[in-house]
Amino acid sequence: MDINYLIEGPVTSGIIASYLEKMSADRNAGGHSFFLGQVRADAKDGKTVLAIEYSAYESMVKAVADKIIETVLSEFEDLKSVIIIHSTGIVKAGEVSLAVMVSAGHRHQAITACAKTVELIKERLPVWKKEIFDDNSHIWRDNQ
Amino acid sequence: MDINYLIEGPVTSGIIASYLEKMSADRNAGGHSFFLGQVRADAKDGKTVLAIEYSAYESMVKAVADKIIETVLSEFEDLKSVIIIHSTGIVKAGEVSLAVMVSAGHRHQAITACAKTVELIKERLPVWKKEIFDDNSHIWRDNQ
Amino acid sequence: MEVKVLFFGVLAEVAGTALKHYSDVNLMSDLKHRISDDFPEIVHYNFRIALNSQIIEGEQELKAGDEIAYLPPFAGG
Amino acid sequence: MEVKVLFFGVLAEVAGTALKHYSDVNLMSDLKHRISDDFPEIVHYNFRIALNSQIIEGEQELKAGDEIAYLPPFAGG
Repeated sequence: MDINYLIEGPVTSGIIASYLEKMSADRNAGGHSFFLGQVRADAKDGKTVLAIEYSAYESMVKAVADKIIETVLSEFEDLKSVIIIHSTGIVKAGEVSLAVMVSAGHRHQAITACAKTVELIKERLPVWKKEIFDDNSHIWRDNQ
Repeated sequence: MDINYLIEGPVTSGIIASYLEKMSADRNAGGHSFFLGQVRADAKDGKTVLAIEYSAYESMVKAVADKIIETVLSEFEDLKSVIIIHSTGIVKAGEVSLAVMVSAGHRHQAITACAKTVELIKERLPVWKKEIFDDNSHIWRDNQ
Repeated sequence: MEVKVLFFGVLAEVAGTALKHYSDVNLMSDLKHRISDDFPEIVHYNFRIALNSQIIEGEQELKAGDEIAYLPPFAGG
Repeated sequence: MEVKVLFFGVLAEVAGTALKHYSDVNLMSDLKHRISDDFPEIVHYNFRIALNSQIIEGEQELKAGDEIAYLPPFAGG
């Protein structure tokens, strides 16, 4: 199961576990750093976020994510793998919508490269989110 | 299934997935940062690491890990949970021996607190490792 | 000749469509005027424009089959 | 009165045991001398000492049932 950056619906714990097994298969990897972004049941003005609906510009996501991975691999020479998975469609509060999974020979590069990848995704990945509230209203949110 | 810091044998992908589900159940969590330390098949002097045998001073591990979690929770006010699991006994190359899993409302604290917890573990947790090579020899290694 | 214009995020809502084709347009500046005429609300929003998946600024010549995208601020993660 | 001494990591290998009991010892300094006499190799190793799971330095009075641990440099993770 290889996900080419985008997946319809949440990134489940089963998907994470399956990627961890793949990454562990590299016996020269000494550490994996994962960031998993989750939809929060934020309360605002007396209403609560039930879910986020994500939309993406798919061809551009592929180009941008390829470039992010290339950037990170060239900055950190100890990396073994960099995985990016982002949801499209509905992801409910309490579900994961973004997984960044990085393996390296040693922990510092795994941790730093994972954090950097997350920041580049927030800044550059052409994805949009619509927060859906429990009164059926919605708000488009951005990362600024 | 609650692991009180130490587990006999590797930290499997199933254990990680099960903790992720627990942590996701907090619908005010917005990000999870995981660090997973894995046994590397390092080659040295013509021989290769097959496995590490970990031993721990169990009562002190509990006291130290309690204190590490208390320290991190007091430094980062946005944290929802901090999980530490370390293996004892044999963990083969390609298997995970340490899991640090941190949830927070927002990504920066999850990532920074996870990295800090890993450093405190390396510095303070009373655990020892014996690298076992493919010629049956072994070396005691430390974190200095 | 015809180009394809995609609207994403809140701009798809504002335009009332995610996709519209425009014919007989050779310059990005002309296309932007036609889009602003069709969807006057759009000018009140913050956006960037991509041409064939690459963000561009300023004037561009267009050719048949080009894909132009109106991109609100990103919100991944 | 008796205390319990634990040896961890490489020190268990050096001592040839992970556990040894000592009787009639009231001060940490006396206990350390007896351990060094029993396991002379140990002095060549780098270690810290814990009393009842707390790392200590310098002199300490001991009481029955105390648990002393010889700890090589940590290697978790």
